[in-house]
Amino acid sequence: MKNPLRSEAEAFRFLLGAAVYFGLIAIAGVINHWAGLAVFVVLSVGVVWWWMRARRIEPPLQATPVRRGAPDERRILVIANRRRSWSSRLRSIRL
Amino acid sequence: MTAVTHDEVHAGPAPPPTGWRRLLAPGWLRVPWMTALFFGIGAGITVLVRWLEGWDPIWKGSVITTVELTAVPFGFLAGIGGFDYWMRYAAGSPTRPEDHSGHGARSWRDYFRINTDHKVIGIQYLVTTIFFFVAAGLLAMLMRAELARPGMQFVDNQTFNGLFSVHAALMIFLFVIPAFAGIGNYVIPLMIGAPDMAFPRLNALSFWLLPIAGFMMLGSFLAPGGAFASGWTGYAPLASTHQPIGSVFFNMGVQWAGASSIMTALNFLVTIITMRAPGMSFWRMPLLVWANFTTSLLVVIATPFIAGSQFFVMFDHVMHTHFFDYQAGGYPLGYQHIFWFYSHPAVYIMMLPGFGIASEVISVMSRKPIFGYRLMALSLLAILVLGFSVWAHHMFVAGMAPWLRVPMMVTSMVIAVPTGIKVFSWLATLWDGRIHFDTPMLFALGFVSMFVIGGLSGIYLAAVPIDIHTSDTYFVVAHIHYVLFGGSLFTIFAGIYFWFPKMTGRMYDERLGKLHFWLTFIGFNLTFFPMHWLGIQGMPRRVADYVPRFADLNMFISLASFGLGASTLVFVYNMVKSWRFGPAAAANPWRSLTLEWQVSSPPPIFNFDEIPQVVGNPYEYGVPDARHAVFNGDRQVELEEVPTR
Amino acid sequence: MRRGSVAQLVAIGIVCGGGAALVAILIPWLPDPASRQAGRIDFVFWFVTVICIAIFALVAAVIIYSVLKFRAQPGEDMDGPPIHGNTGLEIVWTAVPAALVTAISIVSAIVLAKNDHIPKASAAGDPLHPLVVEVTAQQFAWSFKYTGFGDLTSATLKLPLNKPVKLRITSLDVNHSFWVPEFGQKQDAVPGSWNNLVITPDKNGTYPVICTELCGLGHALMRSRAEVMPAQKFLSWAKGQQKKLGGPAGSSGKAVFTANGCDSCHTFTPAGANKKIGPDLDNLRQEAQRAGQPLEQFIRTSIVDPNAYVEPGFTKGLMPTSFSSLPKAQLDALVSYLAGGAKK
Amino acid sequence: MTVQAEAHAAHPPEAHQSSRVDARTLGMFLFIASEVMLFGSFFTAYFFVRVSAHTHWPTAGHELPVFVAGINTIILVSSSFTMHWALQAIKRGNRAGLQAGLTLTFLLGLTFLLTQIREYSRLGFAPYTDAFGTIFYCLTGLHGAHVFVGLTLLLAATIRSYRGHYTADAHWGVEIPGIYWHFVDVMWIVVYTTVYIL
Repeated sequence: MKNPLRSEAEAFRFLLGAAVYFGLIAIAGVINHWAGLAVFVVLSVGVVWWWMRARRIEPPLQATPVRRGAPDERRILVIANRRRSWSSRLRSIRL
Repeated sequence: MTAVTHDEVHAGPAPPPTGWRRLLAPGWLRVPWMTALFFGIGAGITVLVRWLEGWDPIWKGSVITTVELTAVPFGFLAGIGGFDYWMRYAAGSPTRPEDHSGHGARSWRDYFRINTDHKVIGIQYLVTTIFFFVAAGLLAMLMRAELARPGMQFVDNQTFNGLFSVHAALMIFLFVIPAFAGIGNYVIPLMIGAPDMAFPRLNALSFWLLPIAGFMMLGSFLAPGGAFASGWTGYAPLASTHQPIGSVFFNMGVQWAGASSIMTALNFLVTIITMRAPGMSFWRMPLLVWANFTTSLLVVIATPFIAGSQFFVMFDHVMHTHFFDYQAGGYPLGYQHIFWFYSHPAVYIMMLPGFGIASEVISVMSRKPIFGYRLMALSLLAILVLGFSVWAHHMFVAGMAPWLRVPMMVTSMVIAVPTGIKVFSWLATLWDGRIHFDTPMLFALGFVSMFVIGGLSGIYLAAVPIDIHTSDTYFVVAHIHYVLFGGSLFTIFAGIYFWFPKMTGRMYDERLGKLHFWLTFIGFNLTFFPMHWLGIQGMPRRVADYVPRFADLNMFISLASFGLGASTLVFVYNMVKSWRFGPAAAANPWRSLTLEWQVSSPPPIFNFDEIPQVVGNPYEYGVPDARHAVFNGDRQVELEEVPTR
Repeated sequence: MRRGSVAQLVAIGIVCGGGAALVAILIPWLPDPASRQAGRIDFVFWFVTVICIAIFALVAAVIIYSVLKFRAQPGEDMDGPPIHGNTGLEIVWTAVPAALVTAISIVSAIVLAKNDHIPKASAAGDPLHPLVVEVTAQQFAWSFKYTGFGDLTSATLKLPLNKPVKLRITSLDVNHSFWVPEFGQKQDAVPGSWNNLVITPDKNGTYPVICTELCGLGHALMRSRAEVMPAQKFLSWAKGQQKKLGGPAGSSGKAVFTANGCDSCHTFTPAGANKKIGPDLDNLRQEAQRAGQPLEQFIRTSIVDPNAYVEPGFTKGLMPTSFSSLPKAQLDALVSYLAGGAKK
Repeated sequence: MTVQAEAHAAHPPEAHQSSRVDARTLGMFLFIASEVMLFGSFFTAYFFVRVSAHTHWPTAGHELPVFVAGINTIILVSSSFTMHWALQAIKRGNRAGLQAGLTLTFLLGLTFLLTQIREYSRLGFAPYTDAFGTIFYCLTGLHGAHVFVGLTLLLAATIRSYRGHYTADAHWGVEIPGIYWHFVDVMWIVVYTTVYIL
């Protein structure tokens, strides 16, 4: 399974596919309603089957944090695993 | 032009305009004449087309009104500056990078302009929605005043129908849905470690559509013939052929509100997918982010259906088309199918963000990890998928194909399973915790208990035989208020109290908060619980008058509802007072692990001067030395090192 | 968890469940059922209620217990135990609700099928098995037509006791909904389609007919009556009514007036009608003068083509145009009745 | 606010890109998903009208210009080819190709729209004639409105291409309208097949 739409080129290919898909259904449907239905079912199953099997082979994304500021700069990070009482919290806030 | 990664050229910040040029700069000075200009353009085009086609009369009120309900808002948006950047971009001129210089709020005036800072927009959303919440609440008070005694006392039938229609439309489209969008707007980028939303200008624009939609709906009271009076559901053919022009105000108001929520949802989705901090995998996202993600998917997929349904009704009304006119080949029930295909998912659009808020608050305040985190996230997805398969349970008595009823009942019942998982998981999170009963926690617990009652009455309504008896009665009124008031509103309050210190940098008044909770909780139950009985006994909903045997209970409900309305005053007073005079809040008063609490209160303009690295799950309370995120490795300074006196 | 706390939890649960059960039993929630369908619906109601009380008791017990026992002391900064989940427990609370809602679904589906089913007649050719009534809703009146009795029309619904009745429901303008709380059955009236509803009344008496689908400004007042009577009495009522409607102008005019529900919107003293949704028919003479027409012609036009002249203060399109299809004899009778009763 | 943050106020820190898909492209595809659902609601109404008609379709008394619309379909689909060509050109740094491709696409789209309007005036029925007229005009009209929006986007891209914007490395301003334009074409294929042919 893959996301079939990521860029203009893929959207263009999707358009071509849609034209073929609906064109075949329309031609069959004009000839005979049941033929149209059959073509619709066969094509739909085919598309779903193809889509379920499709994969992209890509390298995984890099995940590196972006750092700004001087390398030895100190920052405040509040540690959340310890709790102080409500009143002492207020006192520390009011400075 | 050299090779660049952006294909636009930025000009420097615009010099402040002087003299008459201020009329040309985006802002409130440009609004009046731009609005007038667009009014003229709308009217001119309409008259021109009608004249060319030889339609009589050339000036037709209903058509002009419909066109102007589109044109005038565009004029307003153009005036205030919603499109400046894109117009310059489209013309190939250098663009002004207002998403940078326009960030942040340095004075109250910055809240009244196009502002691209997600934190400012979040507050704009919340204040606006609370305004409409109060307005819609006042309409409800009027309604209850009329219903206190049988017979007609204060308003006539048409006005009464307008009252409950506008009440519901405002509460749904202008309060619950955008209030969650507001909280999400403020919190989501912070939670996932992003400097802003993905599309800041789109974000600003989607906020400014809201007041337009709201004033359009309120303004329908001024339209000739009165406000739209076909309920917020606006069933055709009543709404399409038997309503005054005010009904078009509703049709268009829904379009504007819907466009706003689609744009916001799209923004949330793109932000959550593409802008998460390194290490923030989907399974490390806080549940509020999960909730907003699923909600946004629902909005993007479902909202166009209500847009469609309102277009159809409006065309039937103004252009005399035949979508719902059976005599010309239309299909009246089609409206309900299309409408509910949006409006049932809309129930989850109004609930899922609340689930997210409740998860955050309950976990932090119980000092325990969320019980069954993955199942909590998966149940959100299950509700999302199932939500699209249950719309016809609103139509068990509507005359749709009888064979559809049992399948729809089954899917509706099945939704109780993921919902039950969530409730039980919250209970298990509470269990053996160290529970702190601050106001957000009270509202979260109030939400769980009231939502359980609303969910259980939902089981009654999902069972077809009982639904046949109770649909369109006060039982439904009770149910929807237990779910939307006890569910959505309680979580909105929980969220507002919870993030109030983060948003304003000040602490709300805890005693007033608790008072607000208890008044709301008691008033709410006294108001809405008796309605279950009324409905089962035979009082239909949406009636201005009722049989005398229900008089006493209705009087009781009305009195209780006035008390409930008064409780809102405590809330508004607390908010206003604390925002101005409250004590300064700490960066992390709740000792939460999630990212928004790791920056100052209120956060700096671009949230993080360094994008954090996410290293763990967001709810590791009680796990020794657990971290959700670190800033540049392990150089944290502990709380005790903060200079205190 | 210690045994003592389990006992406390169970005790709280029993108290909560007991309280909820008392609320369910002591308050008379359901209207007295007057049809077989309502009896079955009541069964589903109680079935669901038992399950809901159990769930409510469980949830309430856990919440109350947690609030009482796990309250953090002021100033306490401990965290709770880091419990991330329990697969067994999670499976249980997925499976048990699934089983419960499946049970409710099955019970509901069976009751639904039974409620829609019309049993075979014991004797062939019984005109009352089933009795077919065509229900026509319009702003803001009900009209009931007995197709088996020469299209006899009535503004109130008369039903024979213990006979299955098949209502065929439609609307002339907007959506309405037919509901008799004591029958427990409800069905929307949708313009352009015929919706079916089966009712088997099993208790004599008079019950309110209510419109539950918002249908416009008169929605709250769109009420009628359903009267259940023994089959014999019903048959004699039907015969007598058929005779009246075909009778001489004076006597049948009143019958046509009430049978078509004119009294649900208009005031007309001779017929004891006192509603104010439409113009006051006691003042027909003045109204005819305002319209500049002779009295009888004015009345006839106003019935057949109500939008030709609209009395000031009333909305155009409010009165249904459907009365143009009244049989000529009935229309004549109605016109002369109204003209005769109008105040001088 | 820390001094540090104040210093960076003019520039937000670069957000971490946590997905392979570009945010703008993803946004456009999500918007298109929403648009597809809007069309879905109109097709639902179409379905209801067609099913409840219980008769031959189009209902008696309506003739649709299948042939002219077919030619129009070919015009619209070929405009997608020129669109694709324009983007391929700028990816190779060929500005003239970009300009020619965009201009052609715009003109083809405009031709489609004008032909459609011309057909409207010859049909012989109106939206208020009956339900068939209603659904026909609303579906094709909804599509026409999307063509109009697409043309507006294309116009902006075209103007910018003549004013010297876009390079082989930076061309998302062409790519996004291109995606939208392909969507408009796919939607027309669906509308044409269901409303005109089947």
